[in-house]
Amino acid sequence: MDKIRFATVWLAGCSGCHMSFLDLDELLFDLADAVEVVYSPVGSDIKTYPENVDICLVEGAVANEENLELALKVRRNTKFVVSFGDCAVLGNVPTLRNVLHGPDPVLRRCYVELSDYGGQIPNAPGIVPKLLDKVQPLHYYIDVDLYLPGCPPSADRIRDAIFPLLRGEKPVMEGREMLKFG
Amino acid sequence: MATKTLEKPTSQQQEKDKRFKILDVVIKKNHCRQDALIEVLHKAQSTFGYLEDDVLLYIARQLKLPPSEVFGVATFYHLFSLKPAGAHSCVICLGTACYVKDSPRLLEELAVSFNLHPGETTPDGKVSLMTARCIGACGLAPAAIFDGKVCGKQTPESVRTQVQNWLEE
Amino acid sequence: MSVVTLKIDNVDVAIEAGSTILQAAREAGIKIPTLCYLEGVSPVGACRLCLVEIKGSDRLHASCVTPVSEGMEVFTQTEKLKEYRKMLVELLFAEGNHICAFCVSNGNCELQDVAIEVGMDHTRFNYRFPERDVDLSHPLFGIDHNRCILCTRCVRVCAEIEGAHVWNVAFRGAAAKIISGLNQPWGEVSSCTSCGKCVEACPTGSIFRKGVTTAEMKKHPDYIEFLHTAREEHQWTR
Amino acid sequence: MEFSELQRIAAEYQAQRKPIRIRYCHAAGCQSCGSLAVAEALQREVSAQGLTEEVEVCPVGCMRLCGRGCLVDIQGKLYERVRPEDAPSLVASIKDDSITPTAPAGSYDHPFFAYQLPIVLENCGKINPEEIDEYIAVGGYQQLEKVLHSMTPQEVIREITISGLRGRGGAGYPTGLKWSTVAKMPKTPKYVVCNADEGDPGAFMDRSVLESDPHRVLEGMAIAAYAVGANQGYIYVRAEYPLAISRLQKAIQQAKRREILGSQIFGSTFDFKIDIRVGAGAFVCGEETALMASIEGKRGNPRPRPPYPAESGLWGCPTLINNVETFANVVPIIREGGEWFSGIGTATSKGTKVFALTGKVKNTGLIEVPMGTTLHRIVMEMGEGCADGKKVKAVQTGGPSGGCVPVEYFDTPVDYESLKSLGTIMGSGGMIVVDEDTNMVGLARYYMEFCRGETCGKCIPCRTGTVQLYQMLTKILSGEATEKDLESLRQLSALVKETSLCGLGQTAPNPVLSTLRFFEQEYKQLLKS
Repeated sequence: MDKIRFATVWLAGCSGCHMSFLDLDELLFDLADAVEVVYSPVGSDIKTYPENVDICLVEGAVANEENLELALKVRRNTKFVVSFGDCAVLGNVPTLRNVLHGPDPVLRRCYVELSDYGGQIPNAPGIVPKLLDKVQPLHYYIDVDLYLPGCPPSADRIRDAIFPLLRGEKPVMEGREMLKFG
Repeated sequence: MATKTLEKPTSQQQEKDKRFKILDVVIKKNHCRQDALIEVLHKAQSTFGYLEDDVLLYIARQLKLPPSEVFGVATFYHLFSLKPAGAHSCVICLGTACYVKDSPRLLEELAVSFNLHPGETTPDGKVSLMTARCIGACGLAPAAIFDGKVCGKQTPESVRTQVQNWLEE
Repeated sequence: MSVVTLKIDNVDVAIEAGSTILQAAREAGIKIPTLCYLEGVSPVGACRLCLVEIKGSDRLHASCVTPVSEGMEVFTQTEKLKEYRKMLVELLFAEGNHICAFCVSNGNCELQDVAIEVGMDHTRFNYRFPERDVDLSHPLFGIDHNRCILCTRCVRVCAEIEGAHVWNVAFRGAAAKIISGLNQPWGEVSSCTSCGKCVEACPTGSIFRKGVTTAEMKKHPDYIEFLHTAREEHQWTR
Repeated sequence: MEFSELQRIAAEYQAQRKPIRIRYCHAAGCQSCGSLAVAEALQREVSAQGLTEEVEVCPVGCMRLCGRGCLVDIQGKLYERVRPEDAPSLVASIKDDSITPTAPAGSYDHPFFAYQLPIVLENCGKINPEEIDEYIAVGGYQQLEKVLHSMTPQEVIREITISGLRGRGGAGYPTGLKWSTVAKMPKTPKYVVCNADEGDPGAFMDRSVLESDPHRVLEGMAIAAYAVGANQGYIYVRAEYPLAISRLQKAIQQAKRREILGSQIFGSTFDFKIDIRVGAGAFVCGEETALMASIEGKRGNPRPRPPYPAESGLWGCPTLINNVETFANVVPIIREGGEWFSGIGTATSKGTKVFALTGKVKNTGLIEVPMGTTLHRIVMEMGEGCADGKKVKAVQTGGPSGGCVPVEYFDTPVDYESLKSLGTIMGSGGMIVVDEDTNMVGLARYYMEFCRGETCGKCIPCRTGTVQLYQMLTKILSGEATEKDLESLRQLSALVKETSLCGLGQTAPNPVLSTLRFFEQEYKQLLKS
């Protein structure tokens, strides 16, 4: 049998969910036995999101055009998308900028007002992706098959969510252990 | 959040300001009853033009109500305003009959011509624009109220002309 | 005192006449989620989480304000109720700016608990991202309106138990907001006794004690119940 | 004050009248068309033509065909769209048949009037609402006198019960049952409240009644107070109706002066006082528990029921709340008997109903028809369809709490049950006609925008649900929505309807559900493929 084509994606998040993923520790060996990691900031060097992915964990909210493009691609190329962690599920910390009304005040605050001297807003075309008007959770833009909340989700929670998936079962997302936000 | 003064208005201030006396009349007429709060706020609104903090505080003291309650009630009802209004008022009715007869276009016209939106007053303080849920003049839709006078069958042009005339006063 | 008997989720319950369905359910060990309800202050029936179905009625009833009656058959966990409760919690999350990750009450929050209880894993509704402020003018406490769910427990506890009337709801609808005094900074409201009851009453991390950081704010809403009972029964120890 | 006194006032008043009367409407609608200037011109002309001895110009209440104001009636001839410059020819035509007045002539034979059965509006457009003696001259306050001297409270309630009268505010609760519940409450004091917070956009029946015949409402309230044992009444009027407020104030003053309100009315032991409470712009205050909170000077937040106002209302006391039109029906029921009233209308809905017919309809105005009249008769015959040759698409009843009835269902008789079966409600009586150009999704969003702005914010589903529903409808209108959004719209509508605390939230999704039911195609056409 072919191995499950497995990916993880990192959008607007702190990478904490990926760190927690790595906390699976020795279970990573079991995972490695079951899957082929085809795309992941922590498990693969491939730079473009491939086709025919079976399962993808998406960390982070959608904050800029690059995030959005990748999210749409993930959906197109993936059978089962997991919204991975509070930023993907709820928007969480990245959405704090939304109350500032659009990207311009955010960039000004960040790069001009808070700079020690000579602040300027980075604008190199093709390098700095354009910020979207509002940061949104992943499911605002694409259909999501499973929500895995937590900031970050604990390694145990990740285990209890993804190992059933590998067996082709839907994990039971119930109770404090599996659902608590934060 | 603006800091607010909490001193009781001194007797001198009150003497200066006869308007507090007008308020006192209504309060006395209602025997300082707390259920008269809305009546008193109506009077305050018409006497002072809007409900300033010191007015609200004065009412709270006279009716022996917590300031939080007075503020809560004053901000619940559309007709009470915490901000001063313009010299002239234009109210566009957005009742259903007016709506199906295109009253939103009247608002669009004012937004385009004068950059005036509901709830706003022109920078020169001359005209305030408000909307009403329904003024009951549905037979004459779309309707507007110019300085208290109900005018039926309005068009974007007629509304613009009226506001223009006020601005040129 | 007369007693009525009723069935809640097919369990027979006997309780004093005049009690509410919620009281009866709690006595029978049946859990109905609540947010605006707080033992010790008057119920307002506003959060709608405690809605139940009653046999013979085509409406849903808020169990915190509906009195029991003889022979009543109550259902607290039908599929419809479960779905509605979940949607209500989702609506709350979409309404404010609830970011558990760095909230003082993370892990000790009734909103978070209710979300778990109803099985909410995300919200289907669009976030509103309202612009709300934080008031830190009080020397001991703070209020973060981003986390407020307008349950009015602070308003009621301050008015009904402390008698200080610091809080009220101002404005209306989507703009409704908890205010202190004349919409002043909390620290400037002279009637505040700094008793801290609102802090204990607040179900979320909206009202908190200064100096606590993420997940450190423990709340004791049962303290309000204790105060209320103590007054009624002259039993001043817990 | 005694009965003979009433008769004396009536007789004296009649004796003073001049033989020829020019009646002009001075209710709010015609006033805003300049009816006061018309009246002045008419008066001037009467003097100029030397007719002051025999002709008088009389201000009267609403003459119903509001869309064609100013309305003037000269000896049973109706004139429409009268302007001050029409006065000379109008006055001259009184004496000289050969003169044709310049104002367009209307006709009472027109279906708009012919199908009406004025019971509530029997005095509207006939008497001067600012003059109590005119009301007395048409038999006013005789029923109150009769009730106080020859009927027990139980007999009054029985008569109302027999009549089958149901609440005209919208929900249609049996009035007799409500009265008898309040009457049986042991606790005192009791209160009678008249709900005149007519907030539905597009409805102005109550305003017209208050502006045209305020004493009838006062008399109805006094009879109700006697029946339930109350001594204090409140009329809660919305501030948007200044003319209605001033006429009510005047009416109460006059009634007090005539000792019809106050202590020991008509020499009986019954005392009754009425105070006016003016709203301040809050639609939700039409909901009875919110209305009571507002009368008590509080935020207009509804509270859960039970307890119902009949048991625990104003200040925790038993309170009878009825709407203006309900109270206005009391006098004719007492006068003619409950049996008479129950002979009008349908099996479950008795009497007549006043509707405000507006929107894209040729004849806009106020109509009073027997319950069971079909929508076709109302909209197509009385209203004559759309003015500009457009096709009528539907009629919206019940305002933001109601729904629309498409033209295919116009053979529906208008009564509480039939409208309910079509997913709408009778409501207070607003009927807004929409034509083929009206976008029904846009109309649904209009109502949601209304509810979003009017929700008090107390309960979660109404406070947050209306905002979300509004956003969903906006998304659909912008062409960005998918089938999934339509499903969410349905789900959320069901939630708000079933879980909201008060009537505002419980009915807020109705316009959405109703347009989804009859005009789903319009929603589907807007979806992204």
